[in-house]
Amino acid sequence: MSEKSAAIRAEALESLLVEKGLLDTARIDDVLTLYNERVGPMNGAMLVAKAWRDAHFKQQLLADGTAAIAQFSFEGGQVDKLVVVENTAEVHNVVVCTLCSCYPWAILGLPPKWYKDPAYRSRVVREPRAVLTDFGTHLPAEQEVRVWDSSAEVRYMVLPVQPKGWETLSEGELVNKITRDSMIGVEVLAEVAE
Amino acid sequence: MSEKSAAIRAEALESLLVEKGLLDTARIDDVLTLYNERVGPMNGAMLVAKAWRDAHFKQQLLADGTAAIAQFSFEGGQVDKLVVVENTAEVHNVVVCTLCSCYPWAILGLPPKWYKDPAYRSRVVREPRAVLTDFGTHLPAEQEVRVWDSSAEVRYMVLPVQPKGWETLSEGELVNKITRDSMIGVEVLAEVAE
Amino acid sequence: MVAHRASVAESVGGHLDGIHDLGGKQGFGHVELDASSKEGRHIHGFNQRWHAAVFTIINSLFVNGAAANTDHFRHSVERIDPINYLSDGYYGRWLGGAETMLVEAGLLTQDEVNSRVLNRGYELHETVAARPSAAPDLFSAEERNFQPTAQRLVAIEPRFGLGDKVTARSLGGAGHTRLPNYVRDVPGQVVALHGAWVFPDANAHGKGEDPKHLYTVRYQGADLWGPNAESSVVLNIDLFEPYLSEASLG
Amino acid sequence: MVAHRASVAESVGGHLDGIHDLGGKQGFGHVELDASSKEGRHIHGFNQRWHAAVFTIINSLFVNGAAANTDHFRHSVERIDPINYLSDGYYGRWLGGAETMLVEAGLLTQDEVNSRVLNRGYELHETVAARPSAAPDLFSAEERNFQPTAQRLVAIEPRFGLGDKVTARSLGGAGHTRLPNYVRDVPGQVVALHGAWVFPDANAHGKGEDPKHLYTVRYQGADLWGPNAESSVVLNIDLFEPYLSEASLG
Repeated sequence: MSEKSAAIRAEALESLLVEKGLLDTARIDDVLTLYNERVGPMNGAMLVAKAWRDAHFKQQLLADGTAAIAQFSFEGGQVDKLVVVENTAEVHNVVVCTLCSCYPWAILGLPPKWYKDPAYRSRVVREPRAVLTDFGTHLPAEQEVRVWDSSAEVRYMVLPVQPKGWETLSEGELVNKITRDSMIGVEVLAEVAE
Repeated sequence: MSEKSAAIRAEALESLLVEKGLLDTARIDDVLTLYNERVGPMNGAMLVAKAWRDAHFKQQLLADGTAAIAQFSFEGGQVDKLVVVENTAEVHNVVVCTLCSCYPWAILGLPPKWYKDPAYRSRVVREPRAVLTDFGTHLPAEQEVRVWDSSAEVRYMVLPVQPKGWETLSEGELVNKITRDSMIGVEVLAEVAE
Repeated sequence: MVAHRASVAESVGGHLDGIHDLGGKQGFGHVELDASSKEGRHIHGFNQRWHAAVFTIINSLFVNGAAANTDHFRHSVERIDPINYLSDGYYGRWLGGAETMLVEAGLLTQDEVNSRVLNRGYELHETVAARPSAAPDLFSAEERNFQPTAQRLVAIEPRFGLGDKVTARSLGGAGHTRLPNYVRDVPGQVVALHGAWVFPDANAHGKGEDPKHLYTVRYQGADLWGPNAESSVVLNIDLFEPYLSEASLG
Repeated sequence: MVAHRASVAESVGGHLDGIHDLGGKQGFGHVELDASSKEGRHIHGFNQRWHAAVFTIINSLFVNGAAANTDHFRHSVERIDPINYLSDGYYGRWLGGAETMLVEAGLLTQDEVNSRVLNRGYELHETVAARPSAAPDLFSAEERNFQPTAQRLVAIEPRFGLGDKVTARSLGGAGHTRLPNYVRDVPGQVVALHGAWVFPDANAHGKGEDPKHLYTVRYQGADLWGPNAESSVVLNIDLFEPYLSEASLG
């Protein structure tokens, strides 16, 4: 099915459901607004920034992610259980869902297209080091790679390593620098602030 | 790729190869003639008919199929080793190639389309009884089903059960009644001659 | 072809071993990055209005009763034709799943959908992902009350503990499961216990929530992919207790 | 798109676990019979002239040296894009494999093929199955001397005998193999010895014929497909000795 045909088919289904009173078009606008404005990787970035600046919060986030984020009332989809895994010099973590495209929506927003494509889903469990090079990410051979396949309702987020030179930035400044891909685990944040 | 595009692409390749002297168009006509006229299931049917009428040949065919068919100089592709498996009241055999579409060309000709399609290749190793019902073939629960997956260069042919009432037919008459599908093992020959 | 495809009997497959089970499969090429990865986190949200429409339609399924639960919905996506599954993209797959569920629940008929898409210029040669089953109604109206797939309290103690060696085996049959092929029959080790959760293999098929203990199981790359595996790679995956047995020795 | 696709590095996959490994996969629907099955044996031969053209082109590859051997050719078919593999049909897959081999052998360039198909009215939106690799030249000119993949005499005795219990395990890596996924890690029993044969896993990759003993191994349906398998089904498959080890107990 081409993109054009898929769009026609989606709109046809929408019109039928609206006519039958099974769907309210206004809800589509709500969904657009919600994910375009309020739900996105800035939420995860805020958690990371806070963890880097607040040792107690970091400890909470790693010990029980679900409890640690309860205070923020994130919208955008349930995260029944959040597990945050920490990158270190010894260990690099990367997240996937091989069976579908499970992803911590409330924390990171909508998943990128590549996260949902067969290339990433098939290959990152088998050759994570090679796949990361597709993202320009080259890991040292001695660093252990831990892949997390989100096969149940537990959702995973990566706590990236804070680059040298970022220690003096405020949480607000950090939120603008922490990328979505670093929280999925396919990117290592640049050591030099732009 | 649509059927039309595939035909264009095949003809484009053909024309390039002919121009470069890497292919002779006359060979395509030879291939058409060979498989349309001389190589086909009538060769396998001849073996089956002979086995039904000649107990010594049948014993040879089941003990060493390769040696038993050497006398016939079949054309149409190598059969390095032929194994003939016999259907009985207790055992029904069926042949597949899950990895590609290996098939005893010299004995049965070109494989049917369904033999090469994903539906048959994926499913007959897992649910042979159910798949055989797609062919209208219903096996008794007490009959063992033996599936042969042609994963190397050994090629398999099924020796079907001779239906009651066919005992008086000549080998020549039988050849016209023995179907290709019965020699792949997806069909049980009808007990009543038409 | 817009015409509804032949229905698929239960024996043809739920999709325990369907095309969606992509882990470890080869041949899908390199990851194709989009602008959101090239230009950082500032690009997010929907690229196309129809993506948001499909997203909203999916949400509506849990309200109007077409989808009984998330597992039921996921299973509808797994049942789309393999070629469409690979070609249609994420929102295209969701669209196929939505159409399947709406037709199976009797909220729309396939004829209605077909006429409407043709009216709107759908091209006849395009294949259709949705394949509603001939006998789909696993769920009664009462059962179509959406409950989030989630943790549940159970009285039964977990069978395995931290550090236990386990092997996952397929439960067989045809249907939804969250046990991918690539970890089956390979020894792993329990590294986390998550309590009991709704069991997708039951919940997707109207057999109730049947909560089961959930574990994170860790596998060594070389155990999964053989001697040529990348070095120093471990794979963590969340698996339900019924998939697991004590790892056999050796 | 007619433009040649991105080349696929070796690490992206040969196709040990490619889309072609269809045994036991679910979701492909019912078998669609054609006239030759409905009307008996009298229909045979080629339906289309272009099928015969592709068939002849394939034969020519072994003469002009583009294909070194059958295993090398089979591997070229396994490397076509998964969507094309499922969509293009048998002769379409062969066509993709032929194009890959001709380009990789340097007998044609991708540009030549692209211009020619466009001249002949090929539609731009059609995907292309062939994906010649960037570094394909595993075979020297001398090695591209076609030898049928076949039985060879070897001095080494077979490791297993009739009745032995064996388990097949993946050799890992990326490349051609004749060990399908569905029998891996499941215990079976040797029921026939076939002598030594050219080993496809080596021969496809320019590593010589390396003949290995070949066995027919028998599996019980329930061992392969679990407790819900069809009753009284056995599966026989021909497996090369390097795949096999003594079955572990239990």
